[in-house]
Amino acid sequence: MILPFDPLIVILGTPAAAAALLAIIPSYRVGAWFNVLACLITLAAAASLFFAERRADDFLLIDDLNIVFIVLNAFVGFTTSVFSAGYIAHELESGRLTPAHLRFYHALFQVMMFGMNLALIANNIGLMWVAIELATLTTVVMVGIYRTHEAIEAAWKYFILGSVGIALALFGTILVYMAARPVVGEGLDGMVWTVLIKHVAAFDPALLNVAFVFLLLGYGTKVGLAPLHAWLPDAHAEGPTPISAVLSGLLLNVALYAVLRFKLLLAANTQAIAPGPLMVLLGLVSVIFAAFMLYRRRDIKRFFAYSSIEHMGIITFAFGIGGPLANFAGLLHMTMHSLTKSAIFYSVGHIAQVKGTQKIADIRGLTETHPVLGWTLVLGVAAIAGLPPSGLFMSEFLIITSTFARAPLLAILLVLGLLIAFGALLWRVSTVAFGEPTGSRAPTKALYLPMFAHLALVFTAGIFLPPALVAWFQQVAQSLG
Amino acid sequence: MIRDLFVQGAQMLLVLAVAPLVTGLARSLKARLLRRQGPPLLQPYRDLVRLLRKEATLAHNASWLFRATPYLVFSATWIAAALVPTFAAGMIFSWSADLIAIVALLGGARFFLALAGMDVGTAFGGIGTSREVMIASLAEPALIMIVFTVALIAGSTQLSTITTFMASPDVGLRVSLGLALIALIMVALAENARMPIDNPATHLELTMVHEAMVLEYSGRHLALIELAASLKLIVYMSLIACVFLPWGVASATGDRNALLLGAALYLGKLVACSIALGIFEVTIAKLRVFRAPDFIGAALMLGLLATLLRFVSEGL
Amino acid sequence: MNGYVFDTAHLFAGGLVLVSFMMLYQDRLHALINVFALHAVVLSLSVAWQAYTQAAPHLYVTVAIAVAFKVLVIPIALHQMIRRLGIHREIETVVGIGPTMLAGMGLVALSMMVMLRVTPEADPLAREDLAFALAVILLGLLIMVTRRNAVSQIIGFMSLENGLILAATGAKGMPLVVEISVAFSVLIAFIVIGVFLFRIRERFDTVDVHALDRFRGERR
Amino acid sequence: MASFEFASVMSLTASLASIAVLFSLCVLALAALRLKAASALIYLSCFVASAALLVSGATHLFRGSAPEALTLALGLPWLGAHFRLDALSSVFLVILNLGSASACVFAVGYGRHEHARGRVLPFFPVFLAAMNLVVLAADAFTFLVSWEFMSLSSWALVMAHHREPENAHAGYVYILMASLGTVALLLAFGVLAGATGAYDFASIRATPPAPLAAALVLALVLVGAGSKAGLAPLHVWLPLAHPAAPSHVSALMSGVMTKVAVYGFIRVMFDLIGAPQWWWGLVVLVAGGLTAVLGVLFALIQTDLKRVLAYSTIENIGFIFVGLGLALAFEANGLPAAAALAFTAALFHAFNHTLFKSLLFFGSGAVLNATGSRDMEKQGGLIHRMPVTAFAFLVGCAAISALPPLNGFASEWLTLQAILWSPQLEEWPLKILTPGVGGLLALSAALAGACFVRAFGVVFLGRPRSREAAEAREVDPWSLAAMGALAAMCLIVGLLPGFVIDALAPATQAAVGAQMSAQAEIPWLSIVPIAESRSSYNGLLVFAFIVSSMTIAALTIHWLASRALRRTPAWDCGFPDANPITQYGAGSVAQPIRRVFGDFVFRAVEHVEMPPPGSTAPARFRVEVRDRLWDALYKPISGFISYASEKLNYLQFLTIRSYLSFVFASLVILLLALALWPQ
Repeated sequence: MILPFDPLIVILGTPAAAAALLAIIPSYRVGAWFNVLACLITLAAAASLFFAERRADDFLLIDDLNIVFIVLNAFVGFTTSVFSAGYIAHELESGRLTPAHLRFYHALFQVMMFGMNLALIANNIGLMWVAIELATLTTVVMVGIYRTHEAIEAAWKYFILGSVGIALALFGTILVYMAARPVVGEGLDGMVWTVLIKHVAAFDPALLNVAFVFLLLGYGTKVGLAPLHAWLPDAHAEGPTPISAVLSGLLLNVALYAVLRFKLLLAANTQAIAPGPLMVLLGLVSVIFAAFMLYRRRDIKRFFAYSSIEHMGIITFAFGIGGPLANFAGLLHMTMHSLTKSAIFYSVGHIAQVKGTQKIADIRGLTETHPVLGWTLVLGVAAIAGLPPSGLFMSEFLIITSTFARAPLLAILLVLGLLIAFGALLWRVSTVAFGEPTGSRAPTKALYLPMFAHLALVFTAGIFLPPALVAWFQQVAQSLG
Repeated sequence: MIRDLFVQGAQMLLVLAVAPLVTGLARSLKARLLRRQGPPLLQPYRDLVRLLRKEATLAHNASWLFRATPYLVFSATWIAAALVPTFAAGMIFSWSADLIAIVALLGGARFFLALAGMDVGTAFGGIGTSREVMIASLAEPALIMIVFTVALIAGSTQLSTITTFMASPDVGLRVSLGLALIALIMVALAENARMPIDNPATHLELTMVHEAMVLEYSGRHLALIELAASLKLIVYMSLIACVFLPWGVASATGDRNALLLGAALYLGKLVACSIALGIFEVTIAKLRVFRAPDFIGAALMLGLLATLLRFVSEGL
Repeated sequence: MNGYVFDTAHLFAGGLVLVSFMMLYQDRLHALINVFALHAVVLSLSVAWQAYTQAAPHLYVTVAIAVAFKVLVIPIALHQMIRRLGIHREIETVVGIGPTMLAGMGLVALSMMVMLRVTPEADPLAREDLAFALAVILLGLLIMVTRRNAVSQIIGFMSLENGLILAATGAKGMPLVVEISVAFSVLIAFIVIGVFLFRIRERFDTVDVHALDRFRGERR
Repeated sequence: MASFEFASVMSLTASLASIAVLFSLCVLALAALRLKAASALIYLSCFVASAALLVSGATHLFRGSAPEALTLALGLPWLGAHFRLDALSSVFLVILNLGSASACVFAVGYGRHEHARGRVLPFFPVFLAAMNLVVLAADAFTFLVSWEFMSLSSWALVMAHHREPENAHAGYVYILMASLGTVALLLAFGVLAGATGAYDFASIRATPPAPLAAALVLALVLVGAGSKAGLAPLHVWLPLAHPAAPSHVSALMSGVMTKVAVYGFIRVMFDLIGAPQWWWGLVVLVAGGLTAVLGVLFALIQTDLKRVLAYSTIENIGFIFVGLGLALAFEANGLPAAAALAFTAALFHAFNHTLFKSLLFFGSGAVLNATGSRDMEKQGGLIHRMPVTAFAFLVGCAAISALPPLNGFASEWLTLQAILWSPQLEEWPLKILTPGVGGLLALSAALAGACFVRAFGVVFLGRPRSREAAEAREVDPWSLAAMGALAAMCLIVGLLPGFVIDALAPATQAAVGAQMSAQAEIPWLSIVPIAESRSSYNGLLVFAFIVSSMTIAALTIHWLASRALRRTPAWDCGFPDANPITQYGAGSVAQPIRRVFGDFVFRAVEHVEMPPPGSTAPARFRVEVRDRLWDALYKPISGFISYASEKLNYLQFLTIRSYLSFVFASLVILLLALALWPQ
């Protein structure tokens, strides 16, 4: 089908133009809704990608793999913008932000969306790198936007660790180019992914190996894999909640996408080391480490940030194991985690606003004082803990069963990590959502639609996945090897 | 058919009639051995009649359960007694309950008696009940283990079959049977509130078990309970007799002479058992309540050992 | 001709590693900044040599950027900042200078081991250049993790970037996009660091990252 | 043609439709929460759905239809959701829905007093639906989803009264153990399905695992199904969670959900995994025997009535597992008739346990409603105030204590008969351990009697120990109807066990490849497992004998002797008018048994604080009981987790430099690995 417009241009152009416009719109209300509108347009364009032809040129690329990410990105971006519109009004009232800040915030939001979309669409590994850095840097600023001690410290930590990650990833990128140069020749071709994947079998394996180590660690820092995770919990905890939602739901995915692309590259060269075991190792370490870290958390957003580390570990593990089942499960898990975790952050954002605290110990009996928020949180946590009928159960089912048949020990380690994390999640949710209520009982002006939409999707997916989606995921899973 | 029913009825009446006598026999023998004159042999009958005639008194808050229990206990015990072969095996209803069911029937009687002990809400009833259930909880499994041993030897849990098998020559002397016999005697003593465990004659508050449980009963209710206690004693004696001394037990379908001979031998066995009981009781001291589990526990272990031996080797 | 080209390139790359080592054993902030400026100078020379030998005039832009920012602007700014903040005391190191130097040697050996496994048929210039670049990067990281002072950490980071540029320029024919992005990232890095330093000074009295660490969200 | 096809899956379709109705009731409950009649409406609708499920299960069972199968386009996309109704499923469908239907009726009355309706009504139908789905599921994914759904909805129900810290703790332990179980089952299915992911039961059945893998499956299934059923040492959650839920839910959890777990075990071990090995039976047997004794011992010393019942559930589960273990052992030894006997005994006991445990939990719910407490030490004398409840509860107590002629005896009798077959087993370990297990069973049966004497005696008999108990009122007709119906069923099943055994025959045939001979044709409705000369039992006759001899005795005495009666104060050896507190209470009745087993099982320590002579301070007596298993197994785990998380937690408070050094270290390590990698 031929579309009357080029969706890629819309996907990239809308955020860029919106960022410029938002920087000059003075009214934060108009800004907020304009932000929503821009995200909606991006989402519509992203959805139209289903019908667009697959294509690749020197800079941009559309294939099955990245459509998954783009649509997810646009969708969560959109719901977050809706959530953010309600959220920031409250922040303004409570005086944590000023209208000037908000203008800045909205513009940056779109810059970040632009960066992430560009990273996903880029066919050029250099361009992808630039785009990811752009997205990272904007989130650094957003994390520090409250200008409290903690926020600045979190942003600083994020910035320093992120920059080192940037540097490592760049070195990896250079190495890939070096490996490609003798085969595909000098110039632009050496950085075009579609060209690289075609010729990668002839590349020098040793160079590719080193490159992958750097890329894995560089982008892995962004994914939040332990032990490179240190920025992640604080950045989630101290920034505005919409940003936490986007960080967990999207930015981590984008970084993971980059890792996946290079994994594909490496897997296609038979002499290079297998990338799988490295990813499995990092994934397992993340899962188990995050599981233990969950127990001593006192801040509810930091708590869920560690849960994101755990899930990124699971996804990395799944892709590391590979094979059609595990890859399918990894894709599914990633999608479901994005939806669920952002829904949780929406709910946590409202909870923190209404209770005036992020301390877990100060929030109790939520299902009593705020039934909708409380139960949404319970459902969200149940989903993220992998209880059915959430889609995460399906993906964990597939990961565990398929791994257990091939590498029992790995599966048992993974299961142990999952169980330990499960214990922490359920423990916390039972203190937060149940028990003798504390704190404010004031009604919230929360906009529930985004969370409901996310949770509805997640819970439907656990029971019924549309065959078209499945076929497409399977195809992608197949291509991931 | 009619004859079968008659034989069965005869057994039911026989046990009912003999039961107080056995109690009385043991009691007077004990007294004689202790150089006391003791009560006359027929004293239990007199007691029963007297009690039956008397007005029954009931505590204010006794419930219907308290009143129903004597009848239930009596009839359950009586049915058990009717189903154990006494002078003849293979009675018409013998297949309606096997040995396990008989044990369970006795357990049922105890269950309700123990409940009755708690019904009025006095401390003594509670003492009796709590001790009774403790003893029973060990004695009953011991009994089941004995049942296992016997059943494995005879290839059946049906008492009539067992009796017939035991009387046949291919049984021989077996270690497991010996163990089972000792265990059965120990259990019988415990279950019937006999000497090392309980003193049937005591009314010293803190040592009673059975008596404390039935402390609140009077009149006809007490009579039924006493009668049931005697019946229970006879059940155990019959059990020992038909399993370990099966000689002379007639077939229910056999001729009259065989039946009469069986009855006479049965009475003889009962007398022998009562004498043995009397002698045993005067030669032994009562155990403290919390030593009782050791005694019954030993019975349980013996029973288990007997079963184990059977499992391991057909010959033992 | 070729041997001469190689040797000169090696000289510069090796020089960069040497200057990195010099940075490792500095114990005064001012001196450290000066050595960093030297680092940038060597880098500029190296890049210029590459521009010349590869006949790639666009690399001169990189040279210019390096000279302008890393040799002049940043060191001067840092000197001023130190003076204004009054923190010219000694650099606090985590481990002694000696062990750090030893570790540095190890890292250089490691980068050689890793890079020399690359098949020699590949561009030998690139191969050895990469080994040196990797060494510079690792040494930069080492500076970052062994210094407690924020300014020296920033310098460590920038020396790391120098290593990146060395690698990028050594890669013959690498598209311009990379150089620009490198310069771009350094620019952004500096701006944001500046903003942060500004804010940090606004709220804390020192730029010692250690002081920042006192305000963690979850102090027990 | 289409109608014929429909007829061939009629029961299954009807069941699935009823389950769908149950799910939609959840939504209805949410919508109708504010209506006053919501509770009655929902429970009655649930009753109708359960009854429909019961009927479809029974229809399938009694018609002896061929297995019905359906696949819906749900669940795992390339697999679909497989459902299958065969003999085993239909047996469990009947068991489940008998319990659920009665629970619904009970809840119509009981639910009126519920103050947290919003936390019970929406989850109740889901819970019912999930349990039924487990039984019908025919692929690993659907099975596990339903299984976990069952856990989740029952967890929500346990958390209904979340304000009590105990309940929150109970819910937490419960959901943890439930997930452990699910994960174990998940791994088990992982082994069974193999790397290709053949998750439907038909393919699993077609490719039995290798011996070693099968052993792994056994271990995993024991953990998975055992943790849900309450097999020791995985039982720890059960006595916490079952009492915490509202009573009709407790009845479901104890009476019904544990049966779903048993079903899970049977489905895998008797159907999916292929021919058994002899030692599987041994493992299951020993686990069952130990569970039975442990459960009842703990039941004996509890003072919370519902907790007594929960521990007693553990005991009964032990009984069931002994039967299953025997069945496995017999099957492996090529003794199909014996296997059929043992298997039937296990199923029969599962069925019976549903009846009487539901009844008992209803009774405890009635007591809770009437006196506002589950503490046995606050009850007493309720037989006067709540005669009907008391009678029904008494029937339940007698049934669970295996007194003839009630149903509990029939199934325990069958189990003991099965044990008597075991000398025929070949293997020495089985020969040596089976009689020991038999002894354990006998011990636990006897202790169960003691336990329920105590439970009934303390709660219903004696004098009231609190004002609330003295003023208790009989509960509503709905609750009474539910209890009455179950009590009647306990009796009827006990009198006519042959019909139940015959009904179980198709399932037995499917599971162990043999069945017990038809019992309904035996004269006088006796049950004869093997041959009449070997053993037989006739509940009907025993009942008739007891009733008639009771009548004869009563009539004779009243006619010939005295019938006069006088009410007087209690004699009590002459102590006048003692305070109700002097009665034996829950703690004191258990004291002798606690002393006997105290050291070994409970590590019971009695603390007596006796004030000095002359002091008027009260003497205090306190018993401290510890669960050795908890101390030995769970304490170290939670200790390790808290230790490890405490140590790892330091990583949250490091400087940026330290975090950077992690990155640096990872980089160096990976590069080193690359450098040393053999080329």
